[in-house]
Amino acid sequence: MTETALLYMVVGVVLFGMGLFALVAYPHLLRKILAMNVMGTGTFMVFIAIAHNGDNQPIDPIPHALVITGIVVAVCSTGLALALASQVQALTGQPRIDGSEREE
Amino acid sequence: MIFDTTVWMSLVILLPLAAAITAFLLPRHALAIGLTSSGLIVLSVIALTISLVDGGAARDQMGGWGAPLGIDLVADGLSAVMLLMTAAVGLAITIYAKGYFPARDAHKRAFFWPLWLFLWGSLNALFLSGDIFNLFVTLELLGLSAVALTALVGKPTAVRAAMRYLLVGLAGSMMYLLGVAFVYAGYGALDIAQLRMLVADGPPLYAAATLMTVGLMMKGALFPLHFWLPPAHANAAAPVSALLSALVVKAPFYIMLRLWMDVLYPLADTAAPQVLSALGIAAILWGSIQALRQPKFKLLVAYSTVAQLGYLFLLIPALLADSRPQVLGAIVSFMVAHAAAKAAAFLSAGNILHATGDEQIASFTGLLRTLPLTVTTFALAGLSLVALPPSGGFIAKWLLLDRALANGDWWLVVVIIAGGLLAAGYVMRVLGPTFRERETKPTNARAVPRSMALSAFGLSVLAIILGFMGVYLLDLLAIEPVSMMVGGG
Amino acid sequence: MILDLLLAFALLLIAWTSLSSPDLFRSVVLFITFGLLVALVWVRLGAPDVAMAEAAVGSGLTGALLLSTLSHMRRNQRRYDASRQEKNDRNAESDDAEQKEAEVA
Amino acid sequence: MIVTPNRMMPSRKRRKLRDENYIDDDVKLTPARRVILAMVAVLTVVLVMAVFAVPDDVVRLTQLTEDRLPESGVSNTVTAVLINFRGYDTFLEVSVLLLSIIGVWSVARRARVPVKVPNTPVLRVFVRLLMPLMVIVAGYLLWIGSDVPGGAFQGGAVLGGMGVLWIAAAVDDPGSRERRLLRPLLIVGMAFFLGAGALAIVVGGSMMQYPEGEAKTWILIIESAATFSIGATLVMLFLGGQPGGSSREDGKKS
Repeated sequence: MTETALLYMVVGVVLFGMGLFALVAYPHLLRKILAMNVMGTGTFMVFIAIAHNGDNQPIDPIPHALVITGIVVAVCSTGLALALASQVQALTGQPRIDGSEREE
Repeated sequence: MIFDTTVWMSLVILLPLAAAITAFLLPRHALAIGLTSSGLIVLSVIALTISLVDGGAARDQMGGWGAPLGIDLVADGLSAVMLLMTAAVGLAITIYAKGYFPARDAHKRAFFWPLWLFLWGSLNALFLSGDIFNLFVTLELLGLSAVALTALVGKPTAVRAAMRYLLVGLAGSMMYLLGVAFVYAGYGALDIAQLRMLVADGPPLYAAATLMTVGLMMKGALFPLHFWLPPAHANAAAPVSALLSALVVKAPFYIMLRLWMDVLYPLADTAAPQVLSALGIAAILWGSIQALRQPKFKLLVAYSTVAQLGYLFLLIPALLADSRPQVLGAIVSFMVAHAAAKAAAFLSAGNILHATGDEQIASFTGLLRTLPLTVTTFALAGLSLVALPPSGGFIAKWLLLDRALANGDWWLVVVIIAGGLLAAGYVMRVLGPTFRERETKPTNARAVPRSMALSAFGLSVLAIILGFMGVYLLDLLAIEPVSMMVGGG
Repeated sequence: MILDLLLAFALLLIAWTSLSSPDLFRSVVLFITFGLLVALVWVRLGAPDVAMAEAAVGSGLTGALLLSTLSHMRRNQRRYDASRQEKNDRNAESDDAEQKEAEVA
Repeated sequence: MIVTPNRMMPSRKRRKLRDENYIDDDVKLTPARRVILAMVAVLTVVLVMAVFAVPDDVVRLTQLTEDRLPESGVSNTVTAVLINFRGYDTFLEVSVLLLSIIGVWSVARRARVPVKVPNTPVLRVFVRLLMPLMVIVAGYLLWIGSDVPGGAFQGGAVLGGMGVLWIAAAVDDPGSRERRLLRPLLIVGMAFFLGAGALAIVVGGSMMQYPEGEAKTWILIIESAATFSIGATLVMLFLGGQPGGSSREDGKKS
């Protein structure tokens, strides 16, 4: 591991932690969806840092391909999550789901 | 040879996905496409099983590259059992859905079929995948289709439950994916069979084990991360509840089994397997007690799922310690028995709801007279859930007890028996009133379409017949994965 | 290395501010900025393919999605609150009417 | 500069700001959240320690991909991995794209973004001029993707951006004819991928195995189809619902 790779792996892990915290702790759905994306970016950063063998060294392309796949999957999940979130808000008037379940 | 095992493996994945595309393209013909394709899928799963029995386990190299560069599909006894389980329950749900989504509700009918076929395809792809990153992609396919199906009812409670399900599921997938990153960082491979040779005890493996196990626990609803399951499973449409409870939650557990057996096994001596087993005990007790307290039928069945999932984890320490074939046989038998019984239970709940529009257990008085076939369906499913002989649940619990006794884990014996008694309690809570005569005039019940009544009944009969098929199941499971070409292990 | 450290610090700061800002519009704008910085990291780590995907899809499209949902939710919220208000008013009126009836009786 | 509401402001002004900027001030660190923070912090520290323990001598796949690159039909290693070595992953990923649209349409019957908005002549002309250019850029990105950074996803994203602009400027209101084309456009990427996968089996290989020497042609065909679908999918995700879908809300009648 080069120093650069280590640095970005640590940043990736910390971003993952931040996202996880916000996802669990904050109730607003939009914020939760943001948090999920930050978690994803952190994970991707760990992958890309693994592939880095030092400046001007040949890189391992496998993690790069995995991350591109991951980014597209994340956008799809975000799209569905946002559609659901606005539906939740339209139906219950609340942009959050932590309140008591109301029968309607 | 054009029809060898690998062709069937590909077909089992490609067929449902192709059908899903077609059903989306031609929404008016979605029903016909769904019915035809599910018949074909079931046939190809059977064909795959036969060719596995004849020719042994198989590996299929996607694109012809082979791991580590490419992705390999792996079919062995365990995958075959999972595929068969999915096919049996899937066929019943398909027939049930034909009656459940009436033609006048064009929106639901048009979207149920492509989503359900996507879900079926992703389950098949998941059970055949041999690559930990590919498993992530199949998990995402599975999760998104399951969430969309949950929300399909459109009621506020269902949409909220779907939202929560999606968020928990995505958090779980992200944890799993970071675990994959640690595995790749530490051992440089993604193929499970190759990782088996490469892994070593060390911090990257600990990190990966924590992340992947917790992530899959979230998706698989192991206590205390089960909180999203009851609202999602209870508020979805009946066929969706059935497939969520019977099949979808089994997928993350299956991945966990594979990972702990082949990748995380150096950690078998740590406390982790014991913790999983303890959480299993907690799940059984908590889920059963909650099921006893629910006023609504579908919530009761959903909490029963929380409890029954606990049984799967009880013997994880034994699975990793030794005597793997027997323990695996016990766990997988339980999984299959639960799938049939739980799907039948949810479908019978759907029938009652369809007929009377009321799922309060308190109002089930005299239901045996109005809906004899549906009540019988639930009774047979309940027989298997309580594990009375002769039923699939009985054989499965017998195997679990046998293994627990063989290892001298007396506390597991106590938990398994207590869990059975509690299950008897909540099953009788539902059945009891149905036998009583109603004092007032029976309410007008709508007729249940024949496809719904018979498919549910068929599943409950399967839940019983499984009690006589234990031997075949264990034989099938004995088809071991082919050894890898990578140097000695 | 100094540049890397600066970039890393900026990433963490922006991510945290974005996640915990009370103003959701600001959160989203910061998230888009975050995405662009991340694309810079991908270039720095020798992953131009990923950088392009990130800038276009990860940051760009996700940002557009978030912004459009944000404005939609804001509009919805106002509409919902208004109808709630109306309903409450009507309920209050009918309560009054019932009370009067009771008094008359 | 965005002003956030604070206690110093009069309440009416605070409410106004809340309405305009969509404030959610439920972000304080309550005791429960401190507990969550502590737990997540412990996990993060453990993971950081694991990062530092990653061994240096792990064999990566750098060399292997280099060695087999000539057989893949393209010369950009990342594209080779995406579309050939791990093409099966990409097939499933294109499936996720289609699935997300089916999911969004099943959840939201109506597009979140109204397709018609007031447009100005300047914007209209601008978009009309820009569109052909963006199509060319998308095609170019797709074409060069086999040798240098770029490819189907990047090209598709450009097409998607174009679509979003088109809708924002309301150059043309998509009529029913265009709507009929929408579903075929969305599925064509996955359908071609699936067809190629199946065809490879018929020809005698395993799934996704392109016949020797023809890999480049196959890849180009699949990628072109995928580019269109990706572009259409991204636009549909932006719309957040089925264009022209019925406006009836769910759950009102059964």
